[in-house]
Amino acid sequence: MAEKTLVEAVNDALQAEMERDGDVMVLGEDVGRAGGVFRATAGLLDRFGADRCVDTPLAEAGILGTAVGLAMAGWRPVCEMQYESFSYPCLDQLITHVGRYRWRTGGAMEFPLTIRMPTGGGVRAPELHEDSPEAYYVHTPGVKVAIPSTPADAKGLLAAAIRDPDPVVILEPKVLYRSPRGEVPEGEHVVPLGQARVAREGGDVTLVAYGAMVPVCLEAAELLDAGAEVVDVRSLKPLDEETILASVAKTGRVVVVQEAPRVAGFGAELAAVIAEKAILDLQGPILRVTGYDVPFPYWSVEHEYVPTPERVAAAARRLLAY
Amino acid sequence: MAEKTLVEAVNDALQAEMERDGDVMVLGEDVGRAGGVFRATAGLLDRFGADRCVDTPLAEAGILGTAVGLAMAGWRPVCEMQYESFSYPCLDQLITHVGRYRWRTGGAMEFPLTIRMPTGGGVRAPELHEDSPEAYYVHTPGVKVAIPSTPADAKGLLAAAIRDPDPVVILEPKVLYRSPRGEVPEGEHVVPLGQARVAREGGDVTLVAYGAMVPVCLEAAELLDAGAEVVDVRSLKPLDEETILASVAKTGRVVVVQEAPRVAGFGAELAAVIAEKAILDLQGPILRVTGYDVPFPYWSVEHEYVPTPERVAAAARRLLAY
Amino acid sequence: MLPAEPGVRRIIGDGEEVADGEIEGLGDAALLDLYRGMVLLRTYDERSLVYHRQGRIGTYAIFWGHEAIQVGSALALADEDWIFPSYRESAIGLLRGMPPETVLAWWRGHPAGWWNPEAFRVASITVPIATHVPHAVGYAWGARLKGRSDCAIAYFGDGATSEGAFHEGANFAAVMRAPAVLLCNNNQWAISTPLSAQTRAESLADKAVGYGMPGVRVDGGDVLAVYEATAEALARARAGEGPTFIEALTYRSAPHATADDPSAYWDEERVEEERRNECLGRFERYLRRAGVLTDELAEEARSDALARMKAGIAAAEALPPPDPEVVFAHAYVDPPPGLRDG
Amino acid sequence: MLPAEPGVRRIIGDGEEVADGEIEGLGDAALLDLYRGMVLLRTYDERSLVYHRQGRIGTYAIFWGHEAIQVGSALALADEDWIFPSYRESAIGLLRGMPPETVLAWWRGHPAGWWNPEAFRVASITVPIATHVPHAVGYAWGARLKGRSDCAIAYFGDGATSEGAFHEGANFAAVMRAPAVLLCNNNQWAISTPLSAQTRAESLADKAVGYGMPGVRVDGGDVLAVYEATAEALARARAGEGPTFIEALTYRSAPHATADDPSAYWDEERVEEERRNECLGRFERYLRRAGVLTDELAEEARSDALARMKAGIAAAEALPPPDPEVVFAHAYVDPPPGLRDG
Ligand SMILES: Cc1ncc(C[n+]2csc(CCOP(=O)(O)OP(=O)(O)O)c2C)c(N)n1
Ligand SMILES: Cc1ncc(C[n+]2csc(CCOP(=O)(O)OP(=O)(O)O)c2C)c(N)n1
Ligand SMILES: [Mg+2]
Ligand SMILES: [Mg+2]
Repeated sequence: MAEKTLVEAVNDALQAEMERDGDVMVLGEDVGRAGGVFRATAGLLDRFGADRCVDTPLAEAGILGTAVGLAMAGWRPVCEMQYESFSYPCLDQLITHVGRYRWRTGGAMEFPLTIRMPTGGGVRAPELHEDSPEAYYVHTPGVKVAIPSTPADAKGLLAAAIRDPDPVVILEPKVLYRSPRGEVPEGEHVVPLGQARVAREGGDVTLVAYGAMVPVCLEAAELLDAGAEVVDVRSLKPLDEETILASVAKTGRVVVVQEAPRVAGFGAELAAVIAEKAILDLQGPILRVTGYDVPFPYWSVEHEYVPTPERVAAAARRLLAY
Repeated sequence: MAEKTLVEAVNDALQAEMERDGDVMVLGEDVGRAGGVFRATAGLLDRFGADRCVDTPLAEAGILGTAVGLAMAGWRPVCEMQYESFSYPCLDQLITHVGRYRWRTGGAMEFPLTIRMPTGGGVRAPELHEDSPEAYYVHTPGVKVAIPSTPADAKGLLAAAIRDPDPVVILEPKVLYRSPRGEVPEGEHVVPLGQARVAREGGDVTLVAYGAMVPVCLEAAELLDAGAEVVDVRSLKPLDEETILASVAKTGRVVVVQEAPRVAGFGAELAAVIAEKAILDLQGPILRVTGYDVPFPYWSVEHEYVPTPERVAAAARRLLAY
Repeated sequence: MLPAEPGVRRIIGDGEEVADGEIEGLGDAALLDLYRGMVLLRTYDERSLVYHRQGRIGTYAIFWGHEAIQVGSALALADEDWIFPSYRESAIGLLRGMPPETVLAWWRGHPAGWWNPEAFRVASITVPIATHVPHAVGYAWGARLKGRSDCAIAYFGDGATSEGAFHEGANFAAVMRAPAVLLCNNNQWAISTPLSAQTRAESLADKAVGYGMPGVRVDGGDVLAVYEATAEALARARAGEGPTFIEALTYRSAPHATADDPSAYWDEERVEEERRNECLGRFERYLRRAGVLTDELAEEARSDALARMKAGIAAAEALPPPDPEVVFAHAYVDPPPGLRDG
Repeated sequence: MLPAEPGVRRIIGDGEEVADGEIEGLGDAALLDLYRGMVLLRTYDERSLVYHRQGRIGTYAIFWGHEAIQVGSALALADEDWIFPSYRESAIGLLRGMPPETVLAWWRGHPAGWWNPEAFRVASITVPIATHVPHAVGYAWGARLKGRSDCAIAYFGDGATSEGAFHEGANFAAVMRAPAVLLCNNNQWAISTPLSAQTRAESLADKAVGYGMPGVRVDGGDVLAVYEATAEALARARAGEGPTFIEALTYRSAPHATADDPSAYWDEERVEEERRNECLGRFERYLRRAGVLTDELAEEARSDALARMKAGIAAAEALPPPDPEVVFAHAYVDPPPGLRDG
């Protein structure tokens, strides 16, 4: 296996899936000649041609809206949103159509769309380049959501999304795009949706996270004297409740970590599932370490906003001392 | 006090606040000559003129986007979205600007916008006329959210929203628009944001809900032999945690009820807050009774989707027997 | 419109000053197909209204007076071309053999109203204004990329042209040279909002200029003018010349929908005038002047349509109450385990 | 552009075939103000790039070659008129007395980059493409409703015209007769996407037709043409005649931003040609031909600008690290209690 960056792994998946299935096409802003502003689509134009790697006009709702029609015409569109914050204009198409159209046809048609975008902060970028919008997506019926935290998962989850018969949103933590590198299987590699990953084993406290918060939790675990288990959710919908609940049953203590603003974020869903299904396992409150209910700050102070290993470890210690 | 319907109370608030403050203006689709498709804005055009009650072009993002500029020019815009599902096109303006612009000015400017819309199902309407989108709004920093369940609160919360210096989204349960009637104070009437209401007292189980789910919970309470306390959240952000936690401390059992699809809905936030701050008070799991992770169904089967008193009572009984 | 506005294409005369025109090569049989199609939709609309008053369906978007636009354009399509309707064209599938009970079921909120778009090449009814324009464009673009010759037509109103979704879809259509027809039903109202409050453009067809596509303005009460303009647009599309914007100018002389009371905002006299000039009557008079339509044929068309509608209503009445399980069906091919948690 | 395209308004000649024109009543002092403004922005841009290379600011959107558009339009405004910039016009506030360190701080992600729009009548920099067009329109509409005479100008690019937000804003502007100027910087690139992949319209000014507003096409490398067109648009706006769309045609002969490597997509020869014809040099040569600009005045303008920029950089360097508390500040006037929960 080769060592690759996360964004190289994304490119890998696109190359492999476009090779494998002639119906897969990529569309978005600057995905062609420029190969994407993060180079995620580099080489696709030359290899697969301008019909299957399309530089679109600057209109996100147009990208997703035409992708719905492209799917009806028999394509498997993979839409790139240049940054997560620029996916907001297509929330209307996502909520009103992408998540509903199959249902509206009584199950007669499939909409195997993939929407992929970079997500999250920590990259010292201007305003609206560092949001974490997963909650908007996961709350929307008819849409699946996954967020990788390693290069291998980035490749495998994207491949699974492209092959999935339902619409899937893939959020790629941009702070992890270029480092660290990780082993990535060559050729076709699929990580099925709906399977969480125990990223670190431990018996005393469970840290549940996804995307860029997984490495933060792994660091936090090293700061603790107690044994911390780190669960990488990977697939927010479908959600692997079993793996999460098994860990909570083992440790009795859980900290949910999310970079997005706290209120009604996906971390709340994780806490709610645990509070409903594992209440007797709990030896203390379910704590959340999250972004705050404010816009993602200007980058000179972003480290004061994004959850740190120290904040996660502090929450874990509170629980261990509970 | 006069008996009024909820939609009459909304109209009442608009009349009173426009009378009180010459900077308040109403804009939206069909709000003028037609007085709004639910008649919420009836009479405003004649009374306050076409400058302050504006029939806009058919463009929701244009309505909210120009409202941002109107606020910068010194107005207090009250935007009507004709149905909640037609507010999705303005999520981009809401997330990128309405919730951020004051912050972006370093606190130098205020954006006292109000966005009001009907919400929820139970009205036997065509597709996309019965959604419950509150989670999208409440997850967005910089935006406050309230949902009334009575005519008096509909008037008072809307008045509070219009007077509030921050952007506020008011979701009006359309199934309650025309019945039941309720006592509504004449003239100016303000219900401060951030205050929940104990709609029914009881010592054995707490039912936490908002909007159209409040009457559902009140009915459910009647079905129980035990004493059910019903907390009407009213203001989702700012959230009155005290009132909710006090009730949970008293009963030790809580059912959170929401009409919206379950996953990452606002009910999850309520459960997460309770699981973090009241874990020792709990005598059982935190149960949620919600819509399902599917599009709001065609109306011939909507009663199978919207939480019923029976479903809520069943959950409460599970808890009581726990 | 009466009189035909300058610059608005018109073929049907008024039997007085304005002479009747004709479409080359369009024979009597085709003319009668157009007539039967209009009678069928008119019958559907009028019967549905009664059916609604009987409380058998919910809110219903009346399309009385829009038949010329829908039939003239739909019959110009090839069988494999796709139709992307708004709620205003809810019954357009009848022109493709869809049974009336399917459409009635849709308005009743009954899952039998879910049809398979592929069975009729008619996409699902789109409720959010203009959001289906990009779908039609994407379909047409996708078909072109697949080397097929099928086109797509999107129906939307004057109000829809104010939406960003229309703009983005239209621009994509032009840029991708999508074989699509953007058919704007300009009935001069968006519920209570008049065209003058919707745009300052002199004509909606002017918007085509900004997309670099041809814009055509036709009399929407003239089924032949609509047919001809659509046929020309489709020929252009199949020749690889891309999309066309067609503004079909008419006037909404019925309420927006059953829930709407237009008396608050419209001018009764104007409405009466438009009613007298409604599109089916105009075409019927044209056909009689041309000696194509006889009383027998007219009667036959009406009774056939009525029979089909009666059968449709009977079938709608016979629909079993939906299985509650349908709530959980169809949202996902491969549903997440938590789907039923509630 | 060279040569000036037909239909593109141009005033500055080339000293050869194309003769110099002039703007009636625009005296030497005003001409020199335009020159100084361009020198100031050019100096800001070039110094910022160096400052970026020194790692003192983050990604920076270069506006080299866009000075004629920004200065020509901004100096045509009245003091009370509002400017709604995109990232491309990040330093336009300098023309309203904003200190350079404020803009430098913005690009450094430092809260000192938050300015008070009311202090300069310059709205905050808008990052999401085209989303500020409705803001400018709403501001102008609101000012008109309040009986004031101030106008608003929105700056956006060629790519922005593809967004729904541009469309909805432009339509509102026309319908509400908002005293707004929609100034499109058509530099023919949206990052790597050429104009030809953005639209099929023959000119972006054509889009104005669809909104029923005047559309003007000017040479964006000609500060006088931009000034004149903007002044005319503002006169119309103040006269109650509503908005104008101005397409300022230029060419982005620098990278989109510091993070961008255009070698992958652009044509070096074309870029070189455009560079040789860049707007400041063109205006400088014009002023010298007209005998308005002397070496002394040119030198003075350059050194003044440099001094101002040096001071700005010093001030930016002197900025204290931001107080972490700023994370919780300003989002709400009246924050919810849970604000700090995290
Ligand atoms: C995005 C969106 N906003 C608002 C509505 C509510 N609505 C339904 S029909 C209508 C008017 C549409 O007018 P027009 O586009 O002219 O079509 P017509 O009804 O006249 O055929 C409105 C505002 C909607 N369905 N979708
Ligand atoms: C809504 C949105 N989508 C995508 C982007 C990413 N982006 C930043 S600049 C740019 C190109 C803009 O091109 P244009 O409108 O021509 O302006 P220019 O940069 O040429 O001045 C893009 C796609 C964005 N900022 N906002
Ligand atoms: Mg209309
Ligand atoms: Mg550009």
